[in-house]
Amino acid sequence: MNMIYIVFIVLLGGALLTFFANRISGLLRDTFFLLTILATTVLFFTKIHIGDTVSFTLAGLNLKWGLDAFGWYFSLIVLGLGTMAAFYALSYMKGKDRLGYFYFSFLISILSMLGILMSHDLVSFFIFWEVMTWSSYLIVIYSGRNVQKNGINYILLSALGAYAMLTAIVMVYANIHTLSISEMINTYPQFSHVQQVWLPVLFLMAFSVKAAMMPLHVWAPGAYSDAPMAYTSVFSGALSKMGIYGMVIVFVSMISYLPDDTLFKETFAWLGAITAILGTLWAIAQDDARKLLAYSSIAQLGYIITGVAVGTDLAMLSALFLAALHALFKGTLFMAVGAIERQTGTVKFTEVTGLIRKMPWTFIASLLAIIALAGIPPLGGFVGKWMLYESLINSNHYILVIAIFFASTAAFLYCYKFLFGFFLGQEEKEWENVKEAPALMVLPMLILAAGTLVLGTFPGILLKPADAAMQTLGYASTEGHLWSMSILFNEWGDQVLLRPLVYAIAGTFLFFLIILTVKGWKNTRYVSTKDISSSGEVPLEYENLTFSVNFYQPFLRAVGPVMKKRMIYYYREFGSGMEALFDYSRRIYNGNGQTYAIYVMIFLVIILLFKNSIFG
Amino acid sequence: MEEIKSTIIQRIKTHFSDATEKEYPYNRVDFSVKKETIPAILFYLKDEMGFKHLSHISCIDWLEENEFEVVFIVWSPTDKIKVFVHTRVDRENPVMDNVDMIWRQANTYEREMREMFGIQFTGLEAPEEFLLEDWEGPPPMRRDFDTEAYATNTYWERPGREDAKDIRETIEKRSGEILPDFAKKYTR
Amino acid sequence: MQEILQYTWGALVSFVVAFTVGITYMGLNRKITARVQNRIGPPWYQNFFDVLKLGSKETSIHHGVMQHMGPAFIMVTAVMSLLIIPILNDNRFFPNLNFHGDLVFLLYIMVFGPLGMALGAGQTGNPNSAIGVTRGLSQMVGFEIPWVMALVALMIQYKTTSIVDLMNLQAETGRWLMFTSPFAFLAAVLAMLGMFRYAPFDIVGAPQELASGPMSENGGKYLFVMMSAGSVFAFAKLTLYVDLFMGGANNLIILVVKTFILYLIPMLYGIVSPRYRTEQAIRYFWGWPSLFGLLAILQAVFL
Amino acid sequence: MMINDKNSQKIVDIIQNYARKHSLWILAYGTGCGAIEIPPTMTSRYDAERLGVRGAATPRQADVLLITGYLTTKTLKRVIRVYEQMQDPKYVIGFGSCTINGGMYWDSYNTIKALDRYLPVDVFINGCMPRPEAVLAGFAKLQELIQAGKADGARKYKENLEWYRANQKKVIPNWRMPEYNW
Repeated sequence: MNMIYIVFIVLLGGALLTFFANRISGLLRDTFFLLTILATTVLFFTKIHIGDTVSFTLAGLNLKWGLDAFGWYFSLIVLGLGTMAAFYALSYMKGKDRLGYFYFSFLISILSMLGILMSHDLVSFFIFWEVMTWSSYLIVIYSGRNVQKNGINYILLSALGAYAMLTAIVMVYANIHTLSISEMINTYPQFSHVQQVWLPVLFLMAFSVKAAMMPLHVWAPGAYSDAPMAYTSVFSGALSKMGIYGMVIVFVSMISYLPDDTLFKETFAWLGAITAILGTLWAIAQDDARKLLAYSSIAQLGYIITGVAVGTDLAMLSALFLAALHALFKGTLFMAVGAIERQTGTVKFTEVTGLIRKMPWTFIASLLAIIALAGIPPLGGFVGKWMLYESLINSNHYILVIAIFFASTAAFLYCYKFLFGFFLGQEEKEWENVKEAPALMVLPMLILAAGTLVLGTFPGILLKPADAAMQTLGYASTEGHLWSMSILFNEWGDQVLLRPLVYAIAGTFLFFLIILTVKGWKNTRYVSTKDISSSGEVPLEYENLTFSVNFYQPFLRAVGPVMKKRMIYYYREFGSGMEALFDYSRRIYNGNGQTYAIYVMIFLVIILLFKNSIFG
Repeated sequence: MEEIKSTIIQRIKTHFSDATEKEYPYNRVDFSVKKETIPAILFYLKDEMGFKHLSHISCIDWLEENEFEVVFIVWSPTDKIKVFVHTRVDRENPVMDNVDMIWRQANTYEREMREMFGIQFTGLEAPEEFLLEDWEGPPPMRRDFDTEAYATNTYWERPGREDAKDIRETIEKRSGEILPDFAKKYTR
Repeated sequence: MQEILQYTWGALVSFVVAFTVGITYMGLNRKITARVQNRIGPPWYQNFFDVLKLGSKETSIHHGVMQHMGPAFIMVTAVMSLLIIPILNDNRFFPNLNFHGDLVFLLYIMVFGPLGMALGAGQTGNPNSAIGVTRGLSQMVGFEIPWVMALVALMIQYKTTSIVDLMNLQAETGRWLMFTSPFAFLAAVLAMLGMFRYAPFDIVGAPQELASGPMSENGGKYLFVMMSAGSVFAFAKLTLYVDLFMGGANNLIILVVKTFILYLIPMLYGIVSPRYRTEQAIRYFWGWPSLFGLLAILQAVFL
Repeated sequence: MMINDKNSQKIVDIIQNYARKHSLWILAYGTGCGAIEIPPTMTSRYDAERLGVRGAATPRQADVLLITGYLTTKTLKRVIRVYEQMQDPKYVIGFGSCTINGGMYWDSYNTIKALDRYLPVDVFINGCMPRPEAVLAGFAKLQELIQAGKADGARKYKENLEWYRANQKKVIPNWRMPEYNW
């Protein structure tokens, strides 16, 4: 039996076993869950090799599954983050009810993502896509909060994307009578021009919903913040990357063949940049950490979409690099929020402060992740951002550079808000007894955060598979002229050595830290955060002096005009407009038999008048 | 002006039988009432006669008569007339009605009087501590509170202080100016 | 090993130079401000006393690890900027790490320190510190726009993202970029006003309203390191401007003269200015300076 | 060269004291009427910045605490707090007769009469209030003391903390402050 089957059977069987083991005992359920995900990961990375394929016929349809380097790169994200999130979930979900349901959906969504990455035909792609939507929807509504609002938003937009994809698939089948993806790509240049335009548009619609691109992003903040954080890290880190996965394929193998492809690419690059800017601005305005990270995810995916849409080899490389990195740091951050939620019971910046001494490991993980997110050297985020800027300047997208730069500079604001809101500030009596999260929650965070640290110094670790993935897509190998281990190339210059820079930063930092520590060691004291210079006043224990309400009010006032209306407002306006329209058209049923007779008459007259052109 | 003043006196006297008036030149009218009448007369002045503004609440310690005198000063912006309402409170049991529901700012004056004279206002909702922090002695503005003795006991004084003599004699000697008798009466 | 020693030597020497010149500039700033206000003012070497005094403070307090590390963060930024920005035209005396494509790196390393210091300021628990930090970060988003626009204009006009290339280009043609790309220079200089945080953009650490904002809980050795880093960083920024727009410098004297002329701009602008609120400052930077930046890009694309 | 050698320590002390005396960052605690004498001292008429005197925003950064007039017990509590938040070496200048012997408030029920019972004062400036010239003279005197190494109020405070605390607690009954454990 082929190993691909075995992986899927293990996942499916494990999911079912977990679901049913829930009725027997919690320990058994947890064991099955962990064993399933571990076995899948081990089997996948040891037994399945790039190039393996398997095909079978089901109900007259030829289905083909297989793994290529491109899919392998994304499955690295899915399984890496999935395993970490699984460990985290064991501890995070402890004590909650309906765990069989949660673990089952978790495993099924991992299965569906792997399925998408391994599908070589449109039918299984579509089926796995739908399974992914439904399994994630089940988790979004798991908590039971705001199901009406967020769950419906999510499923409606996903359905919209699914219909678009289904239309595209039918269109392909009507043309070439096969459902193979490679066939579709090969014959794409022979399609008529209208189809050539509509096909990518429909596909991109489906993918943009999952990647939360600007006009279709409205589901994301609610859905990300409502799902349990153990899953949201996968949701935002890996599941949204499926949209990117599809987009890359569409852009590389379809849109490049269009005669007017630049228009497409420019539009999507700008949509990505606008997504980044608006996502960032909305993230700055949030007081809820989950919402902040959700908007931040939208913004980060905006960069990636821009990179994909620009489509030069460096841009694509940076997009792939950022996609993996986003999984690392956003996974960490959502996990950190989950840890704080579990330990304190709230995720509002206005409520929790001063956790740094209570939850030091969570703080370290969040700090590393935030530095990576902000793109500050020497962590991995900088490498991705640097490649993105270089590629944008090389491909003459000047205004785009400034837009992206604005978004990533403004991102510092919410980065600081996240760290300050939870970990810094006054240490309040209310949170005096907060303890560090259990080791099972802290370790995955630290491992993922260490990943960003390693990638900053040795980006080649990730660039190698990314390069292989790009070669699958038809790019020339970037190894010769763009990168080799931890040496980035600039097309206009010669080589950049990142390692000396990283060592210089670390060395200088350590040097001055030692000076600061050693100098006057005996006469340096730690004082509590109540011992501050507040005009000679001693703050009382219950007096909360932390500044956390209206944190960026001056900035938001300056950018106010952009943020007057939210996108969901236009959807609602559109919805109520449509309602009014249908309400109006309902009036043709006025209950009068005479009127209906006239309708029949008019219908017959029309048929008689135009019968030649209709039936002719 | 005079007509308005006489109308005011007329109306107050018809409504409050215990009010005794005293007329001053210009735009000032004084009334003396019992302390139980205070909320009623202030309500009447504010709501019926247009005395919208509470200028001040003041307190005088009549030690010899064993009474506190509390004075409310209200002002009518339309008539440009101010009315002083006097009342007497027993010094041994200084309790009177709280009026901060009529004017919010009365709260501040009442807190000050409570702290400085020890007058209790029934139903006054405010923290006990106002201007004096950690004060443990008697209310310091009462006339039977000996400030000098208190200061000498509590605060260490540097020896050799010489300027605590009668400064007015020195002035008299230096400038030749002759001080009136009433000024000398208050010197140490 | 040879290389590391060379870089360390370069960093050390350039650090000493930058420290001396930077501190002197701060002192001159106080002197000139005093003269403008019809005072005699402190001597030009006053800030050496201040730094020395802060360094010889016997005690210091901190509120936790992040505040303890905060000054080290800002020092890293200062030293790394010095390491990347070429001090003189030929790198012989101050060998440093500059590389092709370093402008983007520089943009990001320049916020590394302030962000680290902001974390330190946040941990003090002083509300003034946090308010100052939010204002500083907001203002930074403001002035980065014209600054990046100017840099992008240079990058696309001369097809390079390297400072050394731009310096070589000016050396070859003999024409300074401030004359060949005047709009970029204007935008960059206006952005510099915000970068130096003198009036009218000094609301970040306003002593009267915010009690010096992010620094309000730092004293003794922490303030000592911060003040030194601040002056080194100021010199590094000025050198960057000289390198980019004024053709670099062949020896130290020319460098000092050029940087001082540049330094006069934010200083004199600051002396005669009142103070902007944060949103006014942001709107200021997104007004004329950004327009100049846009003009610079148009010039770079079409001319 | 040994650093803890006595002679080299002396040289270091001289250099440090020279720097300290030329860089006095003041924290003007504006009590009483003396606060109004600070602006003319700092601005162009008298220009104290010539001597290196400069305003500091918070006690953490300041060297000199100016007590500009009478101190009520309520204010004294804050002043003690501010003084304890300053970093060594630190100096106190008392302005006017109120800080020396109570001045015109000598018989007030809530004003202290001798500041040096509660905080170590390095320099008193007399007058009611002292004019800016006198303030400058006070600064000059403080500089002399610093150069001679005699302005050691902080050390005195540390050594006699119990005595100072007893005095402070006598006038501030409700003592609720962090420990001073230097």
